[in-house]
Amino acid sequence: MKVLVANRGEIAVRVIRACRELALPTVAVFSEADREALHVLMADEAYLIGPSPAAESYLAIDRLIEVARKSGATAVHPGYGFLAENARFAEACVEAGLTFVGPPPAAIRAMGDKTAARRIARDLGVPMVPGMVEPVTSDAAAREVAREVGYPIMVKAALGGGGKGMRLVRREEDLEAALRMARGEAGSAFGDASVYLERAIDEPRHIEVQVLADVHGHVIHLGERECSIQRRHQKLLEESPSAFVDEPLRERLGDAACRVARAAGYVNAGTVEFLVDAEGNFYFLEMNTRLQVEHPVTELVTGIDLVHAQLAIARGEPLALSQADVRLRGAAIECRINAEDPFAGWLPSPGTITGLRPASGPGVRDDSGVYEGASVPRFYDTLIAKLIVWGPDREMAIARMRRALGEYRVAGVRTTIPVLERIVAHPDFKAGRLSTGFLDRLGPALTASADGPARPIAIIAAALSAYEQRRRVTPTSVSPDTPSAWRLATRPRWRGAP
Amino acid sequence: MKVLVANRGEIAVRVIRACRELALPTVAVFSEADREALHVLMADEAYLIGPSPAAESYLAIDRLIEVARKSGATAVHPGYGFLAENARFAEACVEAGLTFVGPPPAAIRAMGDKTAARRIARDLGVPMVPGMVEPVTSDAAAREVAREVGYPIMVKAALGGGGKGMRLVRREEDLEAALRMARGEAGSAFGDASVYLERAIDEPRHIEVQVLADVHGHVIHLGERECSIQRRHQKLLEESPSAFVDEPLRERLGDAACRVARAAGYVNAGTVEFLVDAEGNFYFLEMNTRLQVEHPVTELVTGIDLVHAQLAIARGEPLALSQADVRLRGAAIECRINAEDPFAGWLPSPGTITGLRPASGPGVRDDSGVYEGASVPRFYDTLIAKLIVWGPDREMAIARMRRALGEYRVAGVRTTIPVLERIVAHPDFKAGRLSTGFLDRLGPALTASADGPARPIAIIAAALSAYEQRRRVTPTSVSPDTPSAWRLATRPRWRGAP
Amino acid sequence: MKFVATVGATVERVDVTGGEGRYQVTIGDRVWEVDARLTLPGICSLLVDGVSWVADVTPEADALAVEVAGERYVIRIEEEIRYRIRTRGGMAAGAGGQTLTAPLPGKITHVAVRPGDAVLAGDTLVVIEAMKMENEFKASQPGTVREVRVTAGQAVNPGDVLVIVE
Amino acid sequence: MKFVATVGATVERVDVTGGEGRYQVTIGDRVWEVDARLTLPGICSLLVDGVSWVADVTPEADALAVEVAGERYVIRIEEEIRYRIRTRGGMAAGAGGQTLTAPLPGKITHVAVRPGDAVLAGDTLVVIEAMKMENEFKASQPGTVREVRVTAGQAVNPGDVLVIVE
Repeated sequence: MKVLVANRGEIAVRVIRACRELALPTVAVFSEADREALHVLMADEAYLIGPSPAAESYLAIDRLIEVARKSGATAVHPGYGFLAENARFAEACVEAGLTFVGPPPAAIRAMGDKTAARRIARDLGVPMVPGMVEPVTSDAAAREVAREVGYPIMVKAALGGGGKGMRLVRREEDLEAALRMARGEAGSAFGDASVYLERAIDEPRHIEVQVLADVHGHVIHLGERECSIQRRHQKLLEESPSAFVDEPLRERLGDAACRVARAAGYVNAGTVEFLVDAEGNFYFLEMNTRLQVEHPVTELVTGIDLVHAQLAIARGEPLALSQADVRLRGAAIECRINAEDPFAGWLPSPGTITGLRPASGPGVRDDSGVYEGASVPRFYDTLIAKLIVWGPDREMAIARMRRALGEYRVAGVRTTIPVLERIVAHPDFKAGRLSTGFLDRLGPALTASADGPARPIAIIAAALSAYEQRRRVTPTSVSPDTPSAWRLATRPRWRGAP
Repeated sequence: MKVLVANRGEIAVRVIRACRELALPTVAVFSEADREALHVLMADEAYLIGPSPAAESYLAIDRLIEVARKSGATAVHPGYGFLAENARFAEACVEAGLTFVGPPPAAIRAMGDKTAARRIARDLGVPMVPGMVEPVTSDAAAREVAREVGYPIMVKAALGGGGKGMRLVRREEDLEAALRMARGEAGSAFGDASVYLERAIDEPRHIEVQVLADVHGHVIHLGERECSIQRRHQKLLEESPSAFVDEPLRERLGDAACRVARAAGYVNAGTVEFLVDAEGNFYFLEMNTRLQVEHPVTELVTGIDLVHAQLAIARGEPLALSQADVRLRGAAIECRINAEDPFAGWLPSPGTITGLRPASGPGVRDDSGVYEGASVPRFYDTLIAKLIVWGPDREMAIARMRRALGEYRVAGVRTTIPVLERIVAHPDFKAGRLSTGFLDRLGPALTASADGPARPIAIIAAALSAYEQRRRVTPTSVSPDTPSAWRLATRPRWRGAP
Repeated sequence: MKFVATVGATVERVDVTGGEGRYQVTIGDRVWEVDARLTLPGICSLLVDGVSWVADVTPEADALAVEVAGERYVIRIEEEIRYRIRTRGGMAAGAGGQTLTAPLPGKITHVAVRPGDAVLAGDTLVVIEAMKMENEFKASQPGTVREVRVTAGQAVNPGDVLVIVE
Repeated sequence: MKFVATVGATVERVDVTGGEGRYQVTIGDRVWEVDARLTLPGICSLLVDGVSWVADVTPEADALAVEVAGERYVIRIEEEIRYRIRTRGGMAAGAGGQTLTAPLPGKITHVAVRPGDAVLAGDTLVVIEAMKMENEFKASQPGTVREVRVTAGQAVNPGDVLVIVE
C-alpha cells in the first residue's frame, strides 16, 4: 500500500508518521504556499497540486486523483477537514482504483449528511436534539422551522464538522445573517453550503465516542472524549476520559454509538457526538466520518494507534481487539495551539515562526505541523500544533499540561497558549465543572492583562529590549561582530521567499 | 518541599519538570559554562556555584549546601552522576537539615561501594560474577588477583556507574594502563579513584531491575530493562521489557533485586544490575543507588513516574502501589543522543547547537537538556538528549524508533544519531539477538560510508551548497536583502559569548 | 539610558546601565541587578536575585507585549526625551470617527454598508475571511459611513483602509 | 558553475545553473531538475522528480559530509579550475611522518612518549580528557618521536600540535 495523504499541516504529518512506522511509502501534496511545509519534508514523495487557495489545491479532487495515478499511490488518506467527509471524493478514489482510508461513500453520505444521520438515530431510538432532518431550502423556510423548534437555535453545516459553518441564533432578526455566514464558511470549508437547524441545548457538555468498525462487521468503541471547552463552536481543549462519565454512562454512550455506526454500515474510524446535560441525559448530535483532531487523547488512554488501525481496516484486516480488550489507563488532555491572537479578538495570526521551543519530556506529546523557520500561511486554518499530555489521573494530567504549556515557546506568530494556560489553571476546569458555555462564563478574565508579582520583571524585560535595540543602532555601540549577550528580536531571514 | 537540583543537563530538566508537576518550587545550580543552559531557564531559581570544571562546581559539596541554605531549599535531588552516589554528600545534606531524595547514606555506602554490595549479594545467595569483594590496593595486588580470577577481567570503579571508569583487560600487560585510565575517569566522574576487578563474562546480556522502596519497609520492582547495546561499557540504547525475559525469569530477577534492596536497608528508587547468559543464568553485578539515565523506558511501560515516586518516598509517603498493581503495557526503547562523532572515532563534539528539530508525535518522548542556540560545553558528559518511544509491542517500538531517529535533526554538533539508526535497523537487533558484544560484532559496518541509491542526491546537495556559497560571495550575486531560497549554513550568532 | 515605561494607566521612570548580559535597572527608586540573556529571538532569560524568569517580548503597534510567569503586560517604552515631547505637546484627541483598516490579510466576503448609511455601535461593517474563519468587523461608535473602499471578493492586506465612519 | 565532486575513489563532473530554489544540476551526462530549499542551517529539502529528500550537509576539513536517507557520504566539492590545478600539480605525497594535533578542546591527562622513543603503529602517544571521557591518541605508523609539545595537565585547543613522529 502506497498512501497519498490528501491534506496538509499537523494531520498530514501525523498520517505520514503512521505510514512510516508501518513501512508504507507516502505521497504528499502541496499548494504553492506549502513548498516548505513540514508534511512535504517528511513524505517520501511530494507534488505541487495548485495555487494557495484550498479550492484550487487541497479541495481539487481531479488534481489529487491525477497525482495518485502519476505517483503510483494505491490508497488515499484524507485526514480531517478539506475533503475528508466529501462522498464524491471517496467515490472518485474508488473509481480510480484507490483504497479510500475511511468509510465507504454510502456511509459518508448516510452520516456525513447530518440531517440523514439524524433520521437514522431517530429510527434507532437513540435520543437526539430536536430540529430538522432535512437541509434548509430557503431563508423563509428556515424562519418557519426556527419558530417551530424554538429559539435559541443552532445553524449547522449539513456536511460540517470541526465547528465550522456553525452559528448560534438567539433572535429571529439575526437568523438571516447567521445563515449567510454559516453558508459562506461551510462552502469554503466543505465545498457544500447546505445548512440545517437544531435546537440549542442550554450549557450542555460535548461528549463524543470513538468507534472502530472493520469490513467484517465488527464494531467497537474506545471510550469517550469530552470537548466542552469551545469558542464559537471550535474546540480548544479535549480530554479522555470525561470527568463526568462513570462506567454505566460510558457503556450506554458506547452502546448507542456502536448501534449508530452499525446501522449506517459504517467502516473505519468514526466519532459519534453527543450533548450531555447535567442529569446525564444524552442526545445524539452527529457522526463524524473521519479521524478527529482530538483523536490523540483516546490513543493515550487506550494505547491504540488510531491511524494504524485505520490503515489496517482499509487493508481489510479484522479488528485486532474485541470490546473486552479495550482498557483505559490514566487520563489525557489535548490543547490546540492555534495561530490566533486571543488578546486582539482572536484574530488569525499568519506569519513566519521565527522561534519555536515545543514542550517535551515525560507524558508530553507534540503533534505539530510546523518547525522553526516555517511559515503559517493565511490560506488555511489556524491550528499549528496539538499539545497532548498523559497522566495517571486527571489531576496529574492537568498539572502536566500546565507544566507543558509553560514550556512551550512560539515566536513570530501569536498563539492561544496564554489562554490555554488560564483555562487549565481555572478552579472550574480543575473541578470538572464544564459545559460548552465554559469560555463565555470566564468572559474577559480569560484575556485580561495581569497585575501580579511579575510586573517589575516585565518592565525590566521591556526596558532591556529597548536598551539593547538602541545600543545596536548607535554608532558607539559594540561592533556587530563582537559576541554579545543580547542580539535583538528578529533573526535574519535565511529561508525562502513565498 | 523546595527542591535543589544538584545536577545539570537533561536529568536536571527532568527533575525540575517533575517538581513543577507536583507544585514544588525548584532551585537550579550552574557553573560558569551553564548560565544559559536549559535547566537554568526552567527552574524557579538559579545560582552560580563556580567555574566550569565539575570539580569546582557540580562536585563542590560545600557550595551546594550553601546554595540550599541561602535559597531556603528543603530537599536535594542529586540526579545521576556527579554526587548522586556519594555518601558524604548525602550525609552533608542530612546534617544541613535537608531531605536527600535518594537512599540513606548507609545504604549508599553498602551498595554504592560495589565491593561491599558484592558481599551482601554473596551472603544472600544471589549468584554473582567471580571477582574481588574489596577495592584494589596496589597495581601489584591487582595483578595477583587478576591471575586468580582469570583473564579477561573487568576493571571497575568502586563508586562507579554509567560505564565510566570501566575497562576490559584481556592480557596482563594491559592491566597497568587500564588501572590508570579507570582511576583517572573514576576520580573525575565520582570524586573517588578506587577500582576493583571482576571476571568478564563472555557476551552476556546486561539486564537490570528497577526497584522502589519506601521508608515503611515496602519494596517492589517495576520489571527489567535490557541495556546490552554498549560501547566501551557506555550504554547507547536501552529497552523494557527485555525480549529475552519471560514471566518466570522476570519474577526470579525481580525477587533477587528486592531481596538485595531489603538486605541493604534500601529506600527510594534503585537499580539492581545483572549479567544474563544465553541459558538464562543471571549474575548480580551491582546496585545503582540512584535514578538511572534509562529510567524512562520503565516509566513508559508501567505508567509510573519514577521522579514523582522518588519525591513521594522522600516525603515519607508509603508506596502508592503493591507489586500486584504493577502492570507492564507494550514496549519502550531509549536511544542516547550524545554529542560525539562516530565517524571520527566517537570523539566528543562540544559546540553550539545551531539547529535543532527533535522528533515528536505519537509514542515519542524527548528528554532533552538543550535547545536551539544552546551550547554543549566541553566540561561535562556528551549526553544531550534521550529519545524514548513506546509501542504496543517491541516490533512497533522499533519501527517507531526508526521513524523518530529519521526525524531528529541536530546541526552544529555531531551526534550518535546516524549509528543509532543503523543499530535499530539491524536484523540482529530486530530479532533480539543481543549481548554486550553486539556493537563490536557490527564492527566497521556501523560507521561505514554508504554507497546506495541516494548517492546522486548527496552529490546534488553538496554541489548546491557550494554553488550557493559562491553565489553569495560573488559581487554579481543577488543583494543580501533579497529574499533568497537559500541562505547558507551558519546562521549569525545572536546569543551570548561564554 | 533613561526611559519611561507606560503600563496601563501607570508611568514608571526606568534607567538602564551595563551590558553584555549584566545590567543595572532602576525603576523609580528601586535598583535591580539583572543577569539577562536572549536565548531565542524575543525570548529572554533573566536572573534577578537568584530568581529565574523567562520573558517573551513581542512588539505590538507602539508598545511591547511581555509575557512572564503566566502574566501578560503591554508596556510602552520611550526614551525619556521622547516621552516628554509627546506628553508636553498633548495628544491630538481623535475627534470622533472610525477608520477601519484590515488587521490581517484576507478576502472581503461581505460588505454590509454603503456610503451615507447611518450605523450604530456594533453594526457589522465588513466581513473578512482568513484562515477559514469569517471575521466580522463592526462599528465602534454610531455615525455615518463616509467611504467604502472595498467590495466583496476583493483581497486586502494589513493596513488597507476598508471603511470610514464619521 | 562547473564543479568536480570527489566521493571516495570516484570523481564526477557537476554543473549547476539556476537559483532561488530551482536548479538544474548535471552530473556526468545526466541532468537533474531540483527544487531545493534550506530549511535549517545545513539542512536542506530537495524535490527531485517528485521524490522528497532531506539532506544534512556538514562541513568537514576539506569536504562536506552529507547524510541523506540514512546514507552518509563525504564529498569534496571543488570548482573545476581548482581541481585541475590541484591534480595537475600532483599531491606533495606526505612522505611518512605523523603530526598529531588536538582534534578537540580538552586536558592532557597522560603523555606516553618522549622525544627519541621508537613507536609502533597503534602505540598510545597521548591521552586527552574531554567531556568526562579519556580519549587515547595512537601512532598511525611506526617511527621515532621527534617532538613532544605538551605535558600532562595542560589544556589544549583544537589544532594544537601535540606530538610529531618521523
